[in-house]
Amino acid sequence: MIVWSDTVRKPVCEGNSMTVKVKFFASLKEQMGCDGATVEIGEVATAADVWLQASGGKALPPNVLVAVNMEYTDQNQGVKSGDEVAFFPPVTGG
Amino acid sequence: MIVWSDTVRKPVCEGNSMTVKVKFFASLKEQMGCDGATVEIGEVATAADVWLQASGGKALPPNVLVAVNMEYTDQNQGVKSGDEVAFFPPVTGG
Amino acid sequence: MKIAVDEAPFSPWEALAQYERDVVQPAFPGKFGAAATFIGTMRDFNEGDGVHAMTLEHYPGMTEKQLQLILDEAFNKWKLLDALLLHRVGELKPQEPIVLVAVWSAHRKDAFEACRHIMEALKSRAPFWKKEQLDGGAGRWVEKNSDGY
Amino acid sequence: MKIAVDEAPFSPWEALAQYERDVVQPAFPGKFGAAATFIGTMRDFNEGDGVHAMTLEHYPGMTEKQLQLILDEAFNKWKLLDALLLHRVGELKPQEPIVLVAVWSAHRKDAFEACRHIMEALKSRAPFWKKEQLDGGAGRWVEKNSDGY
Repeated sequence: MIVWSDTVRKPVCEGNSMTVKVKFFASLKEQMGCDGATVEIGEVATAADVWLQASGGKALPPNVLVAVNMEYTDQNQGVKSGDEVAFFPPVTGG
Repeated sequence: MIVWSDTVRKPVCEGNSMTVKVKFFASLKEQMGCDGATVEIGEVATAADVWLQASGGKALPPNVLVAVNMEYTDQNQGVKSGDEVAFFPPVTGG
Repeated sequence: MKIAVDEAPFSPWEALAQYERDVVQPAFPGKFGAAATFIGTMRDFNEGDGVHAMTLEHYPGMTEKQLQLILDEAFNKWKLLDALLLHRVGELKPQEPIVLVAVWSAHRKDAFEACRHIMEALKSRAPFWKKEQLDGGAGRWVEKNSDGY
Repeated sequence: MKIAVDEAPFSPWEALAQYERDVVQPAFPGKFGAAATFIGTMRDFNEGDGVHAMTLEHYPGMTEKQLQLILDEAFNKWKLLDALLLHRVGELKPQEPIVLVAVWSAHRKDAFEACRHIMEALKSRAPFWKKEQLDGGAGRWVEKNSDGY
């Protein structure tokens, strides 16, 4: 079970912005109430920034995994315009 | 390849004797020229004694495995009348 | 090498027979001495509760990409000849196969080690998620895979 | 649990499908989550030489006894539901299956570990001997099994 803790929403840089695709899966998708979104964000942004923008300022739960363009990464990775940024709980296949 | 070294044949006790069944397998069977024999041996005898009797006094090669009544054992195990004593090279199944 | 992620149920032993006959034997006739396989099947229980159905969600695209990475790693680490990896998604019932991992090699050590490694890597890295339908009626996400070692 | 030592060739995947359907599923419906298998197949080469035929000798009676001991040990050490063990003897040609080890359990760790353990125990203790017919015409006894770990 993911427990949310509120946090302050980071300001998105004015002026230059880019668009990234956000995806949520499994229990996170249910908790977010949607399977993703397209978000506009300042040109210099990390996956964590994308999360804050897409989640409306919620803190990134510590057990959530992050993938950019279908590769695992951590929340500090920079993203670029057109990237697909996915957030999901620990995987349970097999 | 099993290398034979000659050795002195142990005397079989006179008087009370018993019969055991001897089996050889695989390359050892080929080297012995038969797949086994029934041997008469003194009542107090080990598997090694059975080997000496059956092999005509050859030393037991160090890599030969010994089974008495289809269970692995070592050459010092005592045998009793009616036992089946098998000698064979390292196994190579699977 | 074949990877498939499919909503349709599969018959693991038939899939193995067919793949070995049609792909492995023609490509490596007389060369494979070992095949190690693992098949994961849906149980009707988990953590003390009865389970009568399961939904397997995944991340299309990333799933295949990660599975390919996992197989590539295994082929780099061990001497392997071929591999087959099948994984169900969608709605499952107890006793239906979930996953199949098969590895062919010349020698058994490679097949054993690679098969287990692939399975553990899949469990920890391939983006699948299981939601169980408990006998009581509640839905429950599986939170974490058990440790395989 | 089934052990068979036979001169007749066997089809490993069909044997597995049949055993699982006729024995494992009826006995443990919905209870097995894992099946690990190993199949050893005759290669057409060994230690740098071509091999075109093989004779598998064994010690009837002791073979079955040792195989049973090995399975019993595995069932004592791991939580297993069922096992199938088949081994060829007699005259073999390349690409024919030699041995099949299959283990069913609730959880994968048991199946993986038991399957490999059974196979290694069989290799070191079951009284089988291989004589290869080399492509040059000579017969050669296999002197020692390779190390599996």
